[in-house]
Amino acid sequence: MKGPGAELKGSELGLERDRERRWIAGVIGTLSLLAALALGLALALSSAGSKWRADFEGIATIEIPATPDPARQAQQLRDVLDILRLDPAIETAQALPRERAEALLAPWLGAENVRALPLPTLVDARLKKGVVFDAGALESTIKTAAPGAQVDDHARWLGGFLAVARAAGIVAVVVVIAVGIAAAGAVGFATRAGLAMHREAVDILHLVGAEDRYIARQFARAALRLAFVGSAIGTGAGAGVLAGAYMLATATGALAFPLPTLDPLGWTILAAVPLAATLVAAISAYATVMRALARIV
Amino acid sequence: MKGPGAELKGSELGLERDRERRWIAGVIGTLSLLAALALGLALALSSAGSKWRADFEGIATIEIPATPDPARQAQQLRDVLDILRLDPAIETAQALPRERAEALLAPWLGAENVRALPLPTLVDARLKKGVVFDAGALESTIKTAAPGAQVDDHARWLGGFLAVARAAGIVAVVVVIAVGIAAAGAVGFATRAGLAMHREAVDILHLVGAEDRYIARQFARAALRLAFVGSAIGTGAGAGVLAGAYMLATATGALAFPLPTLDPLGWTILAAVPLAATLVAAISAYATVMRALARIV
Amino acid sequence: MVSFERVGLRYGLGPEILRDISFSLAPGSLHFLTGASGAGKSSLLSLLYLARKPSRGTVKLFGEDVTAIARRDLPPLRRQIGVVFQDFRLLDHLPVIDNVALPLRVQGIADSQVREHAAELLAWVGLGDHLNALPPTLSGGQKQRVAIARAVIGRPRLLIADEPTGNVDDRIAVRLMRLFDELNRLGTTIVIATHNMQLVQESRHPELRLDGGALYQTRKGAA
Amino acid sequence: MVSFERVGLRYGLGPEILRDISFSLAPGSLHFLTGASGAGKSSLLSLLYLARKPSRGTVKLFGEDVTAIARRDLPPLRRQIGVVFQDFRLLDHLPVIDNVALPLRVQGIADSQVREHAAELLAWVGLGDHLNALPPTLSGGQKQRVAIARAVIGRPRLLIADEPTGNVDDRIAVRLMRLFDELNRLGTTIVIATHNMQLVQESRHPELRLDGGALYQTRKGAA
Ligand SMILES: Nc1ncnc2c1ncn2[C@@H]1O[C@H](COP(=O)(O)OP(=O)(O)OP(=O)(O)O)[C@@H](O)[C@H]1O
Ligand SMILES: Nc1ncnc2c1ncn2[C@@H]1O[C@H](COP(=O)(O)OP(=O)(O)OP(=O)(O)O)[C@@H](O)[C@H]1O
Ligand SMILES: [Mg+2]
Ligand SMILES: [Mg+2]
Repeated sequence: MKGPGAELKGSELGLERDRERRWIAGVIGTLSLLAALALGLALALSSAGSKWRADFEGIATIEIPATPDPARQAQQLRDVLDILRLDPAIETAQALPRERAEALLAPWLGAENVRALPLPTLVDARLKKGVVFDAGALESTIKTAAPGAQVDDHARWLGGFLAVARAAGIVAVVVVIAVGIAAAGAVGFATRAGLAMHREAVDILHLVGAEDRYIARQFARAALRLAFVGSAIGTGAGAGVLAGAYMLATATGALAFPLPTLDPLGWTILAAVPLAATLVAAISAYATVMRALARIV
Repeated sequence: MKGPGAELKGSELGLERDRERRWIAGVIGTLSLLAALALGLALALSSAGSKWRADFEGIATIEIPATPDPARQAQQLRDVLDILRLDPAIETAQALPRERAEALLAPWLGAENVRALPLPTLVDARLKKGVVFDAGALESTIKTAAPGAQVDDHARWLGGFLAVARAAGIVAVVVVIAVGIAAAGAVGFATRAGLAMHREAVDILHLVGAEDRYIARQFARAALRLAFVGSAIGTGAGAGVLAGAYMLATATGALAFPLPTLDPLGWTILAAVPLAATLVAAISAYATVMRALARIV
Repeated sequence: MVSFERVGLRYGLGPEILRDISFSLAPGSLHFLTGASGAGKSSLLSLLYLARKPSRGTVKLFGEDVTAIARRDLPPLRRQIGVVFQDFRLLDHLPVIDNVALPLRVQGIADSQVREHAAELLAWVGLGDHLNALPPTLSGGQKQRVAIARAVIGRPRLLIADEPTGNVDDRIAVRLMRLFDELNRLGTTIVIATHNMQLVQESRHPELRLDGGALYQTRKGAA
Repeated sequence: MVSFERVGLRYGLGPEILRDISFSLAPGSLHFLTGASGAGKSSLLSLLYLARKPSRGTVKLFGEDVTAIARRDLPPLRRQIGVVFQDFRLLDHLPVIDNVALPLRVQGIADSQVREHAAELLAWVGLGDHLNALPPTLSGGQKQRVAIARAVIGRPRLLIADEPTGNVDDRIAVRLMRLFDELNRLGTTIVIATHNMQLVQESRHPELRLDGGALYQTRKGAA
């Protein structure tokens, strides 16, 4: 038996003892996990996007096809480099050493065989900032010197990647909003169930002169407690998954994606998930009770 | 107000009106979805395994490295084919046309350049059924005729794939068992909550002479109903996801995995998921009530 | 029929509410159980209707020692006992007629028979036009009469009533007493806990009085 | 203080339980409300303690027309009314002392003050040694006294009691009546619904009798 003063202020409804409504912590936890993963992924993609853009924006690659005649190919390279040096949009241009191309083919043909092979020549050109670069026009010019040469300014795949990152960001925002709505809905449902369960006690509180907001506060407090526990665990699990993925990625070197482990903004956004979930739950519970009570005498 | 005779037999506890415990349908649904996906994936891998085994088991591939001298390479091929014909484990052996190798390299070097290149020669050997094939020994023999030649009986990667498929099967069984335990646990929890909620009504039933199993039956029936609805929806969603994945895979041609859409055993196993879930829920509820009631006077 | 031997009862670690209670009730008798509020009347009755076991001593019912009985043998015994609880204990979500039918229903008796019987009984306690009302829509006295109908529908050998006239006026109280008398004449053994001393004094039936945890048998009488 | 003007009440689509009831209660009066079981006593009281609104007519309380009042203005009115319910309506999971303290608690009054006051009141109704008991462990009469303590802790201007002596013996009934008398002398207006005609007849206070949905004011008397 509890001694006097042993009970919490505002526990008249005994909501904290309802085991039936603890599932709401699980629901909020799952939703928080989802939100954390969506946000984490979006942040990872956006940070990877910035990095890749820094690496590849402003660089164009020119490929001069292989010819059986090495002297002719060397002449073509010289002509191309001359053209590039005259182009007002290009800062510097440099042929890649032959070894890079050899390394790519060695596994197929044997290193020895490759050495004797005619290979295409690759040229990296660094673009000037702020000057418009027209890859198509340059390619036409270069083709006069080296037929079959190609100019790739990486814009297509970088643009594609950035579009994917942007889309992922939008999806993440949509997921977070959907998760928020689902959480509010689940809390609303649980709160209505709680009101039904405690209808008699609520009536008693009313009859002894309690105001609606007094009762609503108790439900909000109970929802807040459950949501906080659930969302803290869910977000923690999500952060764990993200950190694990990061470690796996760096350990295997499989992924070129830098994950936002040290991006303070990213962590702040993740940390805000449980706070937002808790707030959403408390407000939803409060509003649900106020609305439901307004409908009874 | 209900008319006489309007109520269901055995509804004295009014369990079917408890909205608070409907979450259990959601939990069972999610678990069923998990089980369906795990089973579906395992069945898909196992059926893909059989197909790949049928395709690749019994075939070995011999690679004779490229040499700058085509005549020498042709002689090596003839010698290797002779060796293969004499091998008691080999049924037939056939050199792959040079076009296959050319097609692989054309994008890199240009189709024109490739035609002039020395390329490795590939030989497919069909193995005799029931005769032990020793790839290592054959490789040693062949190397005397063609230095650097390699024999690949696909055993390593096929074995790896089959091991993965077997592991996936085990994981699926573990998942299904875990899901069953989780479902039984959730139903047990919900049932104890329901007993607590209806403690007074349960007391009344006892005092008017009801036996424990009379009360347990009501809980089992309520759990059965919720579990059936939940698991039917969950399994249906799982089957939908599997079917969708199959259609996507066939439409894009991206996956070599044949999914078991038409395997009657697979569909039977999937269809058993909701039945098993329903049974588990009903038994768990019944047992929980019997155990809990045995502890009160 | 009923016999208590040196029965003691305490709740948890509290003091003994009942101390060394010994008495026996003859089949077909009717006894009043009186005593101040908190004297332990409801507690003693709860031993009789097998809701709890005594802390010590022996309780025998229909010749069986119920303190030693196995759990699974309780239901058949309970079906021979009808109880009117002080707080009614009706199932709020079931119509009155189903509440009354409950004791037969849990025995698996066919609904059709049960409902007819329940409807008759409800008419008999003056609630013939409330068959399908839900308990929360009834007045206090109406609930009490539903509780009485439920207690007697199983034709119990032992009928226990805790304060059955607490919520009704004297006219209905008298009518209920006549009803109990009638059941008693048909052979039912009855124990009625009550504060209504007028009722006790006007009746020819004996009184058991609880005081300080002990039981005093006053007016050894008719039964 | 209280006035009813041509008040009617029906539940749902049922018949009118109360028909054309008009009366008024002077401040500081004490009235008994009598009538057969099911006559509508509890229903009439529920109009008084603002649990429902009448189907027609006007109910005025403390000079305000409560049939027209906004929902948010109800709590302050209810705090001036104390109610003892026929079925007690205690919160089973709260100790007795917290149940009694409830009406002050919901007003936001500091716990320390509230508990002392509640403990005093419980001693006054004879439950000084049950402060921390939970309601399910109390006897019927003990619960009734907890309910009375809760009804009066807020020093209500109007006290409404539904069958407050239904579960206690005559000795405690008399003590409770003295308690009501005392509160009445201190200025509280009181309405007591009861079946205990002896109590009514022995008292100098007037009686309101419900019969067939109509109210009869007998023994216009002392108040
Ligand atoms: N479940 C319980 N746990 C603890 N104490 C209890 C419990 N039930 C009853 N008591 C205590 O036992 C004592 C006797 O209670 P009981 O209900 O038997 O009295 P009663 O004679 O029926 O009173 P009343 O006339 O008021 O109904 C009381 O002091 C009460 O507080
Ligand atoms: N919530 C409700 N819904 C429908 N009918 C109700 C409701 N409450 C009471 N009644 C009906 O109204 C009538 C009067 O009930 P009420 O409880 O006011 O009587 P009462 O005078 O207090 O009786 P008692 O002395 O038995 O307590 C009864 O016939 C009852 O069935
Ligand atoms: Mg009692
Ligand atoms: Mg009443």
